[in-house]
Parts: sequence; structure tokens; C-alpha cells
Amino acid sequence: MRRAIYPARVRTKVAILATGVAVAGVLIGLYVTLLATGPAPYTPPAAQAAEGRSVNLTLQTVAAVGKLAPNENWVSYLVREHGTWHRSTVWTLPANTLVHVTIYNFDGKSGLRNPFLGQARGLVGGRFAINGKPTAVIDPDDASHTFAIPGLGVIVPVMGVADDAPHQCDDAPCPMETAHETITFTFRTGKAGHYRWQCFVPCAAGFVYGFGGPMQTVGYMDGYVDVV
Amino acid sequence: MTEFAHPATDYGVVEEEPPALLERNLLIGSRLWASSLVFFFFAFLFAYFYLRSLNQHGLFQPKGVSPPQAWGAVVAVCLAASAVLLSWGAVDQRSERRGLWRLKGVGALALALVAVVAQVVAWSTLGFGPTDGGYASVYLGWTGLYTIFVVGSLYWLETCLALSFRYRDEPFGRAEVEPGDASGDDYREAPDIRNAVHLNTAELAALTFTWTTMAVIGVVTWVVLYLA
Amino acid sequence: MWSRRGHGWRIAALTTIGTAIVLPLVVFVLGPNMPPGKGTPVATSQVTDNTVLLVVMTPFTVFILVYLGYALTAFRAKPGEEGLDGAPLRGHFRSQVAWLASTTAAVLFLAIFGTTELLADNGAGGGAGPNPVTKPGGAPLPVQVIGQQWEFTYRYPTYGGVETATLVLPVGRKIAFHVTSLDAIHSFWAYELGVKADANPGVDNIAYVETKKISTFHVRCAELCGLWHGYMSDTGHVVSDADFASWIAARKRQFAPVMKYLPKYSSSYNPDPTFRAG
Amino acid sequence: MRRRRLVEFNLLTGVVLGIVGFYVGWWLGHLVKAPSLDYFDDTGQNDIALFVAYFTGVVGFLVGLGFANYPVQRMLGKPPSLREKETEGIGRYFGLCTDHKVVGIQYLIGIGAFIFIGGLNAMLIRFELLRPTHLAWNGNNYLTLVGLHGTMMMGMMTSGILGPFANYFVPLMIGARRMAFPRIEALTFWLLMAAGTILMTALAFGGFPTGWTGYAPLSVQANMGMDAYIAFFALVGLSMTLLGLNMLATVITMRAPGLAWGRLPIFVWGTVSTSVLMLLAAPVLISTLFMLALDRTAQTGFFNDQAGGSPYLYENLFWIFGHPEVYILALPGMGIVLELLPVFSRKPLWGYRLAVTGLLGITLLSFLVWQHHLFVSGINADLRPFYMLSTELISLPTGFIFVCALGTLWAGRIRLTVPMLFALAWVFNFLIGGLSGVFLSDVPSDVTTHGSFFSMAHFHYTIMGGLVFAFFGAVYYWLPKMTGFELDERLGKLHFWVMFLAFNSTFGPLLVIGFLGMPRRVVTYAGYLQGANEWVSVSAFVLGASMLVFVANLVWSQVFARVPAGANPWGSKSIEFQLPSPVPVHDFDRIPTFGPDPYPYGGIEEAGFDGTRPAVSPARPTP
Repeated sequence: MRRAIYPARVRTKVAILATGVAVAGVLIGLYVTLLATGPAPYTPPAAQAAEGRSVNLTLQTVAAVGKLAPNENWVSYLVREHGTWHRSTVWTLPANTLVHVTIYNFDGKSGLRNPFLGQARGLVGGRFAINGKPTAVIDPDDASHTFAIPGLGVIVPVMGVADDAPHQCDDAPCPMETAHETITFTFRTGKAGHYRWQCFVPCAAGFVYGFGGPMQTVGYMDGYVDVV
Repeated sequence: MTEFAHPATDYGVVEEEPPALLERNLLIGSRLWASSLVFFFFAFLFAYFYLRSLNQHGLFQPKGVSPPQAWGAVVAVCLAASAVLLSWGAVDQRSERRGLWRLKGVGALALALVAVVAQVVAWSTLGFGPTDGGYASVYLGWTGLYTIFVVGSLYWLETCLALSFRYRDEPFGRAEVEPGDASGDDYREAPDIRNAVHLNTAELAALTFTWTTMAVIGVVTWVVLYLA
Repeated sequence: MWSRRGHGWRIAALTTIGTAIVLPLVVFVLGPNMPPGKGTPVATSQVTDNTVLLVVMTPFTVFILVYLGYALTAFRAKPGEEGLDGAPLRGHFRSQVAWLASTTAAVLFLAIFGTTELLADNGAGGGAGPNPVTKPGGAPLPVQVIGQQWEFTYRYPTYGGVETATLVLPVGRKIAFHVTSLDAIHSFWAYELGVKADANPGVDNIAYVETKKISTFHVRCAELCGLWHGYMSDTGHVVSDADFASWIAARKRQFAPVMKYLPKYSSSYNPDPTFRAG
Repeated sequence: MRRRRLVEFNLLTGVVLGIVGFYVGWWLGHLVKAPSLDYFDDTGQNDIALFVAYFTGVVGFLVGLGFANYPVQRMLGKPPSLREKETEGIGRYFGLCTDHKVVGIQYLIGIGAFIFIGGLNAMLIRFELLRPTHLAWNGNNYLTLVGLHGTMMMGMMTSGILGPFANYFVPLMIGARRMAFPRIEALTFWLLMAAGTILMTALAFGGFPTGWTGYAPLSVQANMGMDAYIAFFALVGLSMTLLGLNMLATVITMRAPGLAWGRLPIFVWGTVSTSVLMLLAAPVLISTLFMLALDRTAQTGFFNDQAGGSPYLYENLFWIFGHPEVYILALPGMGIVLELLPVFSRKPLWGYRLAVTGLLGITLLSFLVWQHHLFVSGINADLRPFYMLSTELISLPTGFIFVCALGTLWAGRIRLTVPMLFALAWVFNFLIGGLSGVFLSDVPSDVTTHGSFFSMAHFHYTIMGGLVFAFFGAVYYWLPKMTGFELDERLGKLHFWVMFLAFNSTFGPLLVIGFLGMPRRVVTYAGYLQGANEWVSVSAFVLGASMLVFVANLVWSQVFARVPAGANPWGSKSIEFQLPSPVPVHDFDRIPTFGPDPYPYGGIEEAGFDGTRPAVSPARPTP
């Protein structure tokens, strides 16, 4: 009835309605995109070694991530891809494969809350190397970070740089000339799955118990390991 | 039943509200608000006794954390005196001695301001900081929120005084003001507030109750934080 | 039109028949399958508890559903009655008293029953705080559960305070879980054991259980504790005494290097940083 | 018509000033310097600045809406006499309006929008749970979604019925033309809108990981998004306190002649009991959040175990508020259902006094049960029998509500209209909600069910199955009265059946999944639960789709079809249905007087209000 009397008004209503639905659709689309956004996954290159197929994962940890991330003051892991360092904590690794990990740590000592986590577990050979020296456990007060994939039973403490060491790194990514510790180890990825990895050292400066901010944000001290 | 496309009003037939309504609303409202106030500070009372009974790691009140007794007493006494003065002033207003009420009202305002200033001084001369245990936390939180509420109540007292001063020459029961939406309703005249003096009396009765409650809470604060 | 008394009798009859049908199903079919299974005496008594709750609820539930169904069939407005009202009934003293009496009886029974179960089972597997009201006899094996962001680790104070990343328990032993946390609030939930106890920093929250058979159980964190809360899960094992002895010996060897760094066993820990890390 | 100004006090000005205020506060907050605040440099996040920014932003928003005019005039001693705003047309919905009917409709739309966002978040959560491992959302974002869903729903639905329907209809039902404090009434609404917006800004500050409970110390560690949670809940708490105060004052002082307490419609009783809880419980929340904010900014140690505080303190204080809060969500639903059943059973409310006793009994008991949320936490374990008893005692007054609902159906002439269907669904859903609650109240059983999907499904049965179903019952019942246009009955029935079936198909299995050992708020779960979780997710999507049916109904019937509803489409004898639809601006020409019976169905001639003084003058002029 009204349509006959007020066709123009109905057209207006339809137009307003369509605009509203379109705007809502766009907003919801943006919202969902925002939520799904995370660090881009990184696939380390395959390598050939004596024991068969393996991959090399090269990481560095920096005290402040600087221009590489939105939160410049936060501590973070970086990966090396084609010789350049960038920030990604989502890694894709092949299943049942050896992973050779090299971590260059440029960050100072923070100390573990639970000293138990200062002993390495789940590694091939049971030990890791600090600057080439095989080690099973470090003093919990010397720990700077840990590299841990609890789902795979892997945990490795990362030795911190002494406070009085010369040439402390200022800006990320840190050049190799600055003071650092090199941690190397090998672990075997198990069956395919989606795992998390994290740091267990309360290294988030300024947060209560050192466990906020970068320690609770994927992309800094937390990430995913996709074993495929 | 008749249908109306556009709700409209024939103000000729609209009945007025009973004149005593505003006064009743204010009185009931102030009593309800007072009960709310009690629960605001119940949370802090609970926190105080709960943390004191737990005394985690003996850190509730470490040695050397003691409140500034002198300033605390000044705050409590000023608040109590202010409440007494205001109640006395409300009696004057009801007995048509509006000049006396204004005098006492200004006195109550001044005393409360002294209390606020004393509290600020107490904060700035504290021998302890927010990190010094459970007592320090409760002390700062409780006095902080309480001072915010005192300042808010002072605003109300100030509006009462301002109204009284503006209409100081109007004889009791006359002082006609423009009819409007005092009760928040645009659509009818509000006979209860046409008279500024009447409004003043009603608000004062309500404020006295709230202010007394605030003072009682203030004294309880003093007893718990300083004497207990 | 049926008489109102007739309605009452029919609802009563349907409720009785319904209860008579449902109750055996609840007791014999549903009840034994209630969680968390019969892994331990505590879990078994939780199953019993759940069954008793179901039994008490059944008559009320059947009554309400029968009543709803009946009312919607019998008391629907028939065609032609649209303009008519129902009977102006404003209450019925005796049925109100009957309802009040039956619900009160049920509630008091449940409260008394729950309290007895709680005390008889030494906290029924729930965290009972640092000083439980009732304790099991004998000397339960203490196992400390340490929650941290985001992993549970376990300490065995009677085995030199060795700390492990997995939970293994000997069979046929009373266990006292001492649950604590190093940071946020976690909750130690060993589902098949029927144990749940919050892990609070600075608190020794004790839960008792007795292992009954060799089995595997799931451990999950049941209190939102931050980013990886959803990943904070674990599998535990109840093993024979011999297996337990060899397992704990192996752990002592494996974790010998870190032992010297572990703090002395304590009911709770106070690690740095206590405020904001700097 | 008054002169238009260049700058009006309305929503647009409010938003502009709100944004300006936010940035001014952000700048001011960064000026705060103290030696104890050095950690800002490390964290790169200045919580003080954000709190100040939220505060100034809200102040700017309220000033722009026109809320400052009155207080400033009063400071200058001017009596309240200035007319500040437009009184006609659509514009009054976009600003400070003190007409309780406008506020009711504002609430309906505003809260509806935020609840839509909350529901969307629920859909996204269920999408993630289609797979037992990580599927779609970044880890932090998943937890933020959980928190945003819970917090938004808990915050907004507290006023979900009191906001729209009590503001609109309580004054009508008690024969008043307004609320006791109409400016406060408007303020409660706009505070909620500011709060909802602030909560969504959490996304810009890294989200928050704590769910709606905000347990410390996790909430002290959390990113700046936590500040949005704190600001949101504090504003909601303030809004709740003021709403409760206003409602109580209105019902106490403004009842029309003849309307004794024993003659109030039961919905008003539901409102009164809810308001008592709001007035007394919400302040505890605000104080608790104040402590939390101090812990996050000034580094006090209220909830820091290693600094002389205790996380237990937060848990206790939060649930001292939190348990009354869940009854704030349940009681209005009970009021609505008991209000609807008489109308569509064509009978008086059965056991009126018992129902009132039930509502007041729940109100009282809800303050005495809070530690049942903490049965396994180790807090005061020796008090558990007491809390078990007091919790189970709540089923007595709740049982009163049930028996009154059932008794009202007895020998009625039931009409299965859409509102009636929703009211009956409430009885069914709340029955399951109540029964599942018994498991949680019993300590041995709670050991398994606490913190699991069982408890989550339980409170969705009581809040969504209870409150939201009652809410929709109220919408279908009262919206024709509020707008003057009918809602489509066929679409309404479609909405009801899809929603009812999908709801039970979603949360029924969740009870089982919880029993099988799945904790709340997790992103991964055991593989054998995948089938059940997929079923639940699909049901949840259907449940979400049923809301779109409702929106379609709303748009179609209110915007396009626009079939006039008539004054009394349901043949209700409540007073608001004796007024024209929509209700005239001034409500009544004359204040009505009331007779003894609020539900005069079944052959008694006297109306709910005294017919000798009709509320609407028979000789009203037609414009």
C-alpha cells in the first residue's frame, strides 16, 4: 500500500539499508582480517648432512627489536633468511627431520624463575653447545632466554651476554661484531602437528614477573611451529 | 482506543506532578547513594582485613611503614566537623535563617577543603611508597578513592551554596524561577522547583545525609588505617 | 471439559510413570557413565555423587516437563475461545507448601550429602588449601605441582626433591598434591584422577587422591593463565611400584646436573623478580 | 522551534570532543613523571596515559552530548531552568534526552549493536574451535576474542532488560511520567555507549588475555588492552549503580495513588530486586578495578603475592560483585517471564506473593554465595560446606519462580504467540540451567565441572537461555507498543524455533563436552572431542543466523511493512496497553489511580488501574 503512495521513500529506505549492510560487511571483513593477521610463516631452507635430510634454523635474540616491530622496546627473536634478519616466529618445519638450530644471543642475563628449566631436554645427543662447548645445564641466573617447544619436549636455555662485555649491541638486527653468545643444538621434529614455542625466562622488562608484553605476544618471544 | 500518528500533547489537560515529589526523590536518592557509598568502601575494608590476616611473606606492613598520624587526625576531625556544621546549617535553612546556613555552609566547605589539602600533604610526606606492602597499597587506594568522593560531594555542596547566594534576597517561599525541565522533563512545568528556596531546602536535606555518611566513612577510614 | 481434579491426577500419574521409567535409566545407564570415570576412589565417589544429584533431580525434572507438556496440550485456547480468559486462580496454599517442602527437603539432603562426601573423601580431590580439614591416614606421597607460564613441572620431595617435566605416580598409594604457582593463577586438573586444585603464587594448595590402577590420565590447566593456556596440557601415568622406582631413579640421573641449582624444597617459592622485571 | 546553533550538543559533537579529549588526555598522561614509573621505558606502554586518555575522552564525549551544561549552570547557582535541546523529531534519539521512552529505545538500539559485536565474537570463537589445534586467529587475538565476547556480553546484558524495557515501561506501570532522575537516566545510557567503544579499543592496544573475570596477577601483567577492560567495566559499573539508584528511587517515590507495593506488576518487582543488586554490588566492582588500575600503574601490591598482597583478594572481591552480577542478569528475565505468562494464559499471576518472595530471596542470598566460584582455589576450604549450603538454598527461591510460572499455566487459555513461546522456552532453558548449576554447587561434583565447558554451558543456559530468551519475549511483546508497528508473526516464529533448537543443540552438547574434560577458554582440545565440537560450532552458526532472522524481521516490519499495531494487540490488561501505540510523549494526561489487582484476568471487571480516572482523557484532541 505504502509502496504505491511513497515509492521514492521506499527507494530511499532500500538505499539506506543497502548502504548500512555494505558498511557493516566491510567493517566485519576488516575486523576478521585484523584478527587473522599474524607474523608471516618462515620456512628454513633444507640442508644435506651426513645423517640425512635436515634443515638449518638460524635465529638471533635481541634486547630491543627496534624498527623491525611495532613495539620497539620489546625483546624478540629474529630469523635469518637469505642473509638478512627479520622478525618471524611462525616456522614451518618438515616432520621427522633433524633441525640444526643456531641462536646468536645479543641479550643480557635475566635469570629463570624455575631453575629446573636451565637444563636442556629433548635434544639429539642430550647436550647443546655454547660457543662450541657442549653443555647440559647453565646457571639459572645466567639464562637470557630459552628456546622451548613443550609439545616436542624440547627446551634449551640460552646463555646471556655478560653485562660488562665490550661492544654491546645497540640496534637490532645486531651485527656479529657486537658481543654475543652462540648456542647450537639439534633436535628431531616428531610427527606432524601444530605446536607452540615460547621463552621461559622472565625477559619482558618492565612487566610484572617479567611475563607480560613480548612474553605474551606471538611474534616476539612466542610463536608457532608447524610440523608438516 | 484512539490512534495518534504523532504523539502530541494538549498541555491544558496534563496534570501537574505533586509538588513534594522533588524533595522526596532527593531524599530517597541520597539514602540510596549513601548505601552505595558504603559498598564502595566495603571493598577496601575487606581488602585491609583480608591482606592483614594473610600477611603474605610478612610483607603486609613491614617495619617503617606507618601512616602520618598528625595529618590523618586533621583529615578525620575536619570531615567530622564539616558534617556537623552542615547538619546544623540545614536546620537553619529549614527555620528560615538562610544567612546563618550560608555561613555554616561556607564553613563546612572550607573545613572539607582543609581535609583534602591535608590528605594531599599527607601523601606527599609519606615515609613509604606504593610498593611497600599490602598496607601501603590499601592506604593509598582507600584514601585515594575516598578523596575523589569527597571532592565530588564538595561539588554538590558548592551548588547548594551558589544557589543560596544567588537567591539570597528572595523572601522564603517566593523566589520564582523560570519553569523548565528541572526534573528533566521538557513537557510539563515543574511546580516543585519554581521556588529556588524550596529547592535549596530539599537539596540541603539530601546533601546532609550523604555528607554525614561520607564523614562517618572518613572516620572509619581513620580508625582502620591509623588506629587499628 | 475435564475436571481440574482430573488434570491433577493425570499429571501426577504421568509424573510417577515417567519417573519410574527414567529413574532406573539414570541409576543404571547414565550414572555409571558419569564423569570423571572410576580411575581412583575419589573419582568413583564423584561419579556416585553425580549419580545421586541426578537421582534427586529426576522427579522434579520429570514433573516440570510433564506439567509443561500437559499444560500446553490441555490448556491451549481452543478455536473460538480467543476472547475468553482462564479461571482467575491466584494461588493454592497446599500445593505451594508441598512444593516448598519437597524442594527444601531435596536441598537440605543435597547439602548434607555433599558435605559428608566432601569430608569423607578428604576434600573429594579438590584443592583444600594449605591446611585441609580432613587428612587421609598413613603418610601420603607428597608430589608438588608447580604451575608456571606455561608448563606444569613436578617435584618429589621424598625423592631428594627431584623435579621433572612429566607426572608419574605409583599405583595403590595415597598421594598428596601440593599445588603452587610461580606467577599467575593456574589450575591443576588431572581429569581421570578426579583432582582439580588451583595453583596460586605463594599458596600451598593440597589435594588428596589415592591411585587405584595402572593407567594414563590427562592433565590440563583449568584456569585462564595467559597466551598459551590452551596448550598447557600434559599426560600423566600411574605405574607399578617397580616401574615407578626405576623411573624416578632415571629422572634423578637425568636431572642430576640441574639439581644443584634447584631451590630447597618449599611449600611455595618466591623467585625474582617480585615486581616488574627490569 | 528554537533557533539552531552552529554547534549543537549531540552525538556528533560528543564523538568529536570524545576523540579530542582522548588525545589531550594521552598527551597529559605522558607528562606524568615519577621515579617509580621508569618501567614505562622498558614496556613501551604508558598505562597512566591511557587511563587519563580514557577519562578525558569520556568527559569530552559527555560534554559534547550536553551533559556538562546542567552541572555548570548549577555551579553558578542558577536553578535548573534552561531548555537545552530539541524536543521533537528524530534528533532527540542522538543526544541527551530525558524522556524515558526515548532512553528506552536508545538503549534497545545501542545495546543491540554492541551485543551484535559480542555475538560475532562468539561465532569467531566457535570457528577457531572447529579444529583441535590452532586454526584461524593469532594466539593473542583468540584470547582477546574470548575476553571481548565475555566482557561485552556481561557488561551490556546487565542493562539488557532494565535499560530498554524498565526505563520505558516501569514509569508507565507505576503511573509516573518519568524517572526520578531523568538526567541520570540518560547518563547511564551514554556511559554504556562510551564503555562499549572503549572496550573495542582494546584491539588497538594488544588485546587482553584474561576473559571477563580479569583475574590478577595475569591482569596486572597484561598488555595495555587490559586498561580498556578496566575502563569498560568501571564505566559499566557506574552506569549500573546509577541505573539501580534511579530505578529504586522511581519505584519508591513515584508510584501513582493506589499502587501499594503489593499491587506492583511482577516485572516491576523484578526490576526492583535487580536494582538493589546493581546499587550494592557494582560499587564493589568499581573499587576492585580501582585497585587493579593502581596495581597496573602506581605499582601498588594489592594482588601481588610477593609484595604483601594476594591474588585471592581479587578473586574474593570480584566474586562479591560477580555473583550478584549473575543474578542481575537472571532476575529481570524472571520478571519478564512472569509478566508475559499471565497475559497469554489469560490468567492472573499464580502465587504473586510467592513470586515476590522468590525474587527478594534470590536478591538476599546472592550476596552470600560468592566463594562457590572458588571451591578448588584453596581459599577458606573449611567454609566450603557453608557456601555449598547457601548456594543450594538459592534453588528454593528459584523454585518459587518456577512454581509460579507453572501455576499460571494451570487451567489457562494458553495462546502460543511469539512472546509466549519465548517465555515458555525460558522455563525449559532455565530448568536445564538450574539443574546443571546443582552440579557446580556440589563440591565433589564441582571438582570436575569447575572451570570446564560444563560451567560455561551452565551459565549460557541461564544467561542466554534465560535472559536472552526473556529479552526477545519482551521485544516481541513490547516493541509494537514502543514503535507503534507490529512485528511479523511468521518471521517471529521462524526466529523462535531456529533459535530455540540451535541454542539447545549448541549448549546441550557443551555440557557433555565439559563433563568429558574440556576446560574453558582453550584453543586446543583433545582430538576425540573434535566431532562434538564441530557439531557445536555448526549449531552456533545456526544460532547466529537466527539472530539475522530477527534483524530481518525488525527491518522488514518496522521500516518497510509498518503495519500499525493498535493500542492493545495482545489483549493485555497491563496499564501500558491502555495507552495509544506508540505511547504519547507525556505518557498520561492524568496520573491514573490503581485498583487492587495487577492481573485482572478471568472475569473480574475492574481494570488494573482504576477505571474512574482514565489515564488518557477521552476528549483528547487529534492533531
